[in-house]
Amino acid sequence: MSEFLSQGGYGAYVWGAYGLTLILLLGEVWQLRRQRRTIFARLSRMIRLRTRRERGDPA
Amino acid sequence: MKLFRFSSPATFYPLAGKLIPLFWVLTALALVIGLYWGFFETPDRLGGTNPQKEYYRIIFIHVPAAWMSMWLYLMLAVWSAIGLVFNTRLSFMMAQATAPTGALFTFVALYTGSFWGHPSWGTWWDWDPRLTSELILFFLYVGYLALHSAIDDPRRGDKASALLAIVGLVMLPLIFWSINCPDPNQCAALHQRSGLSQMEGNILFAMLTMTFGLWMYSFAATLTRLRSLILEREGDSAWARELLERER
Amino acid sequence: MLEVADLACQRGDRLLFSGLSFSLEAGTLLHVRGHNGSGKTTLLRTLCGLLTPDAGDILWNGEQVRRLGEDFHRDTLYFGHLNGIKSDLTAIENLRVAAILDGDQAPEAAILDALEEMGLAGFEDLPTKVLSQGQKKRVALARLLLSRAPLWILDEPFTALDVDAVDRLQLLISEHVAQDGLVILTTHQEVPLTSGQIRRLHLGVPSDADPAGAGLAVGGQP
Amino acid sequence: MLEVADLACQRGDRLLFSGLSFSLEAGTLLHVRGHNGSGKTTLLRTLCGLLTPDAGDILWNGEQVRRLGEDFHRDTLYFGHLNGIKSDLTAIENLRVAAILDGDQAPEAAILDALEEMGLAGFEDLPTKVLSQGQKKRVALARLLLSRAPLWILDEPFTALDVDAVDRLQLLISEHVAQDGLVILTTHQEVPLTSGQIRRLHLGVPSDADPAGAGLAVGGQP
Amino acid sequence: MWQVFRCILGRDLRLAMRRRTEVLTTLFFFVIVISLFPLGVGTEKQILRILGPGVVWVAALLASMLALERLFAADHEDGTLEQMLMTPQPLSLVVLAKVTAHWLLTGLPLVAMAPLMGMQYHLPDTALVAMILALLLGTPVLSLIGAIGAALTLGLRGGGILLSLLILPLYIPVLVYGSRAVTVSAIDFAETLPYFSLLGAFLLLALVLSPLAAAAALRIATE
Amino acid sequence: MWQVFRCILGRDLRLAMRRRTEVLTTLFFFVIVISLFPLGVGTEKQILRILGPGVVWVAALLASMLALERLFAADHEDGTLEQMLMTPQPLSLVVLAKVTAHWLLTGLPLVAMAPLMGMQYHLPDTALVAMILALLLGTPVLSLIGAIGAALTLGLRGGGILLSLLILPLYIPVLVYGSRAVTVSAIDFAETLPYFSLLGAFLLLALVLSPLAAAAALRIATE
Ligand code: HEM
Ligand SMILES: Nc1ncnc2c1ncn2[C@@H]1O[C@H](COP(=O)(O)OP(=O)(O)OP(=O)(O)O)[C@@H](O)[C@H]1O
Ligand SMILES: Nc1ncnc2c1ncn2[C@@H]1O[C@H](COP(=O)(O)OP(=O)(O)OP(=O)(O)O)[C@@H](O)[C@H]1O
Ligand SMILES: [Mg+2]
Ligand SMILES: [Mg+2]
Repeated sequence: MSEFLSQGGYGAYVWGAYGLTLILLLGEVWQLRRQRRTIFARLSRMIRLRTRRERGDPA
Repeated sequence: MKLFRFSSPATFYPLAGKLIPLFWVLTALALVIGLYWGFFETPDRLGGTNPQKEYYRIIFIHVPAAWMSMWLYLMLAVWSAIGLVFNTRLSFMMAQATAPTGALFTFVALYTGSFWGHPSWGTWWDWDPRLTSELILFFLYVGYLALHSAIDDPRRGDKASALLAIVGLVMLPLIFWSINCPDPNQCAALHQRSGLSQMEGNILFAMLTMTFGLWMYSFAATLTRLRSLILEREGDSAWARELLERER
Repeated sequence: MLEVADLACQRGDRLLFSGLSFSLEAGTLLHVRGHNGSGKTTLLRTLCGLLTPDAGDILWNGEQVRRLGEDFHRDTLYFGHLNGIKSDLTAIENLRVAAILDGDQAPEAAILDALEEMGLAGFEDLPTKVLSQGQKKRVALARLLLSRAPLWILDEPFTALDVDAVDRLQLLISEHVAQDGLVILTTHQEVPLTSGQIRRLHLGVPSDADPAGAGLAVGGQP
Repeated sequence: MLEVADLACQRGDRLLFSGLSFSLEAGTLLHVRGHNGSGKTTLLRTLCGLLTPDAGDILWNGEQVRRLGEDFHRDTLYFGHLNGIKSDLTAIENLRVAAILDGDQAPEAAILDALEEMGLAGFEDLPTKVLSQGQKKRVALARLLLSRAPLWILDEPFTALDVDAVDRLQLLISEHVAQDGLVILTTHQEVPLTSGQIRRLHLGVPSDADPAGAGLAVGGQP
Repeated sequence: MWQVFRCILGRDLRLAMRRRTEVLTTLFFFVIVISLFPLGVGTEKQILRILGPGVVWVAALLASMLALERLFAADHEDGTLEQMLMTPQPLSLVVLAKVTAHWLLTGLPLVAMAPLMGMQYHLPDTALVAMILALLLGTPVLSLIGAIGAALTLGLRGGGILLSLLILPLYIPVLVYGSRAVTVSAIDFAETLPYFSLLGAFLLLALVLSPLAAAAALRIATE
Repeated sequence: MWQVFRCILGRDLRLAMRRRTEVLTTLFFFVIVISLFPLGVGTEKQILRILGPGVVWVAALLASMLALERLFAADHEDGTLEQMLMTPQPLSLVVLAKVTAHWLLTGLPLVAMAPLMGMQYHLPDTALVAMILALLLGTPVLSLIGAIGAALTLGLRGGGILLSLLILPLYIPVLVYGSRAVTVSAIDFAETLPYFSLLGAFLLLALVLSPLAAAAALRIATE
């Protein structure tokens, strides 16, 4: 196992390359989820505001 | 006619929603197989004219990322062109959804190449034509994203950055060529690319599998982003409100 | 002959108007009204071809304006919120450039006449930046005298003008209409005509009367 | 107590007013009028100390405004043509920054109250760029509720407001005057007061009546 | 058509003459950037000679780019651009005329100044000649490509630096061949021919394509 | 006083976070300018190593200057600057807070990026350390001096290029000592001390004087 991790002494390079790539891809996925959630939040808020206005609430 | 039906955001939104899980599954499968093959079914050393040690395994992420970066730029420009010619909102959104993922892969290619270059060439960076062109490609992606986000009116932003993407596509061959061949007097001798034909079968298989995986990843990511963009832009329309009511 | 069919325009994420249809014959003045931000300027710029509508068609003499392109521009004179004159050039220079670009052969004498007609005698060869706001506007309006375009599209042409200049401009407009011209304008005041017909278009949601958002009313002579 | 003695202001190469003198006690509203470009904004900005007058003195409680510097600013609230709110910040954030800079300890609750008072409940934590023109103006005007400055200088505060908001603002102003505040404003409409006195200042050359260029008239309660 | 071209060209030149500072500022920017380098890098003759062509070209790139920011901006602000869009003239002709005026006002003076700058870097005479030729062919390309960026960023906040982000990468071919031509010329002038023909080809290509692209960009920007 | 400083600092940082492009654009401008030089000058390791410090500094100068154009412009356009002038706070404190925010957003990232850029020029490790230190001391000076120019050119047409004309000459001392420090460090790091102390002295001087000057300039510009 440790032999596999060390990659013949070049582990830092190999895992450095794969590691950051993984982080970046996961980061993109996380960012996509967050974007989706904020858009949903904003839209449902707008709907709430609109229905309230249609009902004629002053506030 | 059918094509036009799917070019409407309202019909495309649910369709994309059904496709995305499929792409995620394919991504995971391909990446697992590719990585397993790359790390366990390949030799630790490469001999030949260009001996390499274990660090050559960076190839399984480096080369697919570099390919995807170029492929996605092409897609970006094509969607932009379709948008400008037919004035379809969906193609602009498609272009906009493609750009961040493309920029990401460009960065990954640069970064992993750098991590390969240090053990192999003894330097993190060199002004090698291939490297430089990839850097310029990165700048083009960043320019597209910056222009789009600098314009408040989304429709003007769509069109302006679409035009930029097309101008970039026209200029790209010129730029690449000028970097590859800065000296037209001796151009023929300069360019040499170690062909894939010399590559061992296992390495090639792992690399192609990884490429397929990243490709599927690109589909999944861009479609997810596209769905968000559609909601953001069309959130006020009747179908989107209906959909929101249902999902709540 | 301008025909508009089922026009819709959106700015930002607000739908300003939709389903707007009307057709205007020669010798008509269309007076577009509406509160601030109701989309008057947007409509006028869309009719000019400066904005792409979100839906609908605009036909000039039966042909799509988009398709006509420069031929349509030859027949139109647009006067926007901005004067469109360079403050470092003199009135004469400004008008000469405008005339050449419009493809008119405006000789020096015609330009001088137009400026005098607009009450700018004596100011012809000063850089327009030293003129007052109203005088600048007059320089820009002198183009109406030089142009031979049948369709005038004027966005709030009366602002910044004094009573005298307003009268002159109204005369110009009604003469143009009388000579079978077509005028589309926005303004917050009434425009009397000596001949031809006035039609009115009200943009925006007027209190209760017209919940559809845009109403078109046709009026005869005042 | 604001005193103005022999004030003169020039913009570009035009003398806008000169020899302007008046003094205002606590509980007064000064209504500055005049046509476009007559120098209303210039006068207000000069009183604030944003512009240096070409001649004359401005005294606040008997001391030169220039000499008082930041102490005078503590006593003044200026509201200009521009709203002075950042479109990327929310209403709450905007008001919090303004309060800290004004040296007030405005707690969150007071800010929320002020926004609700201005009819902005539900919009407190949206970036102000998504608000309409009138709502933006209300955010800016909420500062009037938070500030404890005795001197308000308001440049056309009623524009872009709907009837409802205009009423609310008029109430605010007359309450401030009633509590011995001092208000200087420009507007093209009348401002009714419940107590205190209104004074009127007319800038520019009004047709024939006042060839001197600036006239000051004092009116009682409406 | 020719009359329209001449009319706009004359108009822009006349405007520039009435407002000379803007033109001079660009020139001085070019001079200042070039003069900064020896301060940063050191003043050894040998090194400056190697640096010279590259620095002059990069400075030309930056100066032309910064000046481009104003190419359509003034006309946009006072409404004359809108009027031009409404004239029955092909918009790309208008763009071409404006770019020509712009190049005459900012590109040509750079070409004239360049030998002086080259002298600061101890370039040999052949290199100075090559520099003039290369700039003469290259700077119009810069103006033409830059016009597209200027149109795209019209009226945006922070337009200047955004413009550079968009345009600088597109300037690379001109930069590479332009500065290489000067470097090569110091060794053997005859060798420079391919570079000049390449630059000439770029110029022709840009002359044909970029007015069209810039016109399209202008229409988008004024929507 | 400290509360006011923190309030404005926080406000400007928050605004920048909501409008990230402007910040990123500056950074990329820096990167692009640095990447252009090897294309113009040639890619020989030996030469690049000599060029490196100078190029990084000139790019930092240009990037910081271009970003400064927007330092007060946004606040000027929406009227918040006027409001700040009317608050009972010393204007130079406001300026200092805004400059600090500006430096954190554009100067500090440059410092962080610089080693990467240095790598492109094959600089040795000691030089990279010296580069970071020098930029850390020098870029705040650039922001502080630039603030004066930004205030003076507020709201003027063609402000960007005019600003560079005013400010670039004032940047020269920082450029000279900054790049010299890096060059020297490649030979002997101990020798760099005098350069750093000079840069530090500049920084102190600028911290004291430039907020006052910029505040005065702001008052003039908003008249
Ligand atoms: C246009 C983008 C790029 C493509 C298409 C690309 C493609 C490839 C390919 C196919 C290989 C396989 C090895 C071979 O056949 O020689 C390779 C190797 C390599 N690449 Fe890239 N690459 C790109 C960009 C980069 C960048 C930006 C870097 C560095 C920052 C880089 C660094 C390397 C290194 C160090 C190797 C190993 C070469 C060796 O020593 O044999 N590449 N690249
Ligand atoms: N470029 C734009 N992007 C987004 N929204 C815009 C744009 N231009 C205008 N709008 C919005 O479109 C609406 C209509 O604007 P328009 O200029 O057509 O109004 P108008 O009727 O001419 O008003 P006015 O009487 O003030 O001239 C306004 O709400 C405005 O905020
Ligand atoms: N910075 C300046 N430089 C030169 N002249 C100026 C400047 N600012 C304003 N002016 C001129 O000063 C005059 C008075 O302007 P001011 O803004 O005070 O008018 P106003 O009474 O507020 O008008 P409005 O009713 O339109 O707000 C105008 O003629 C204007 O053109
Ligand atoms: Mg309008
Ligand atoms: Mg005013």
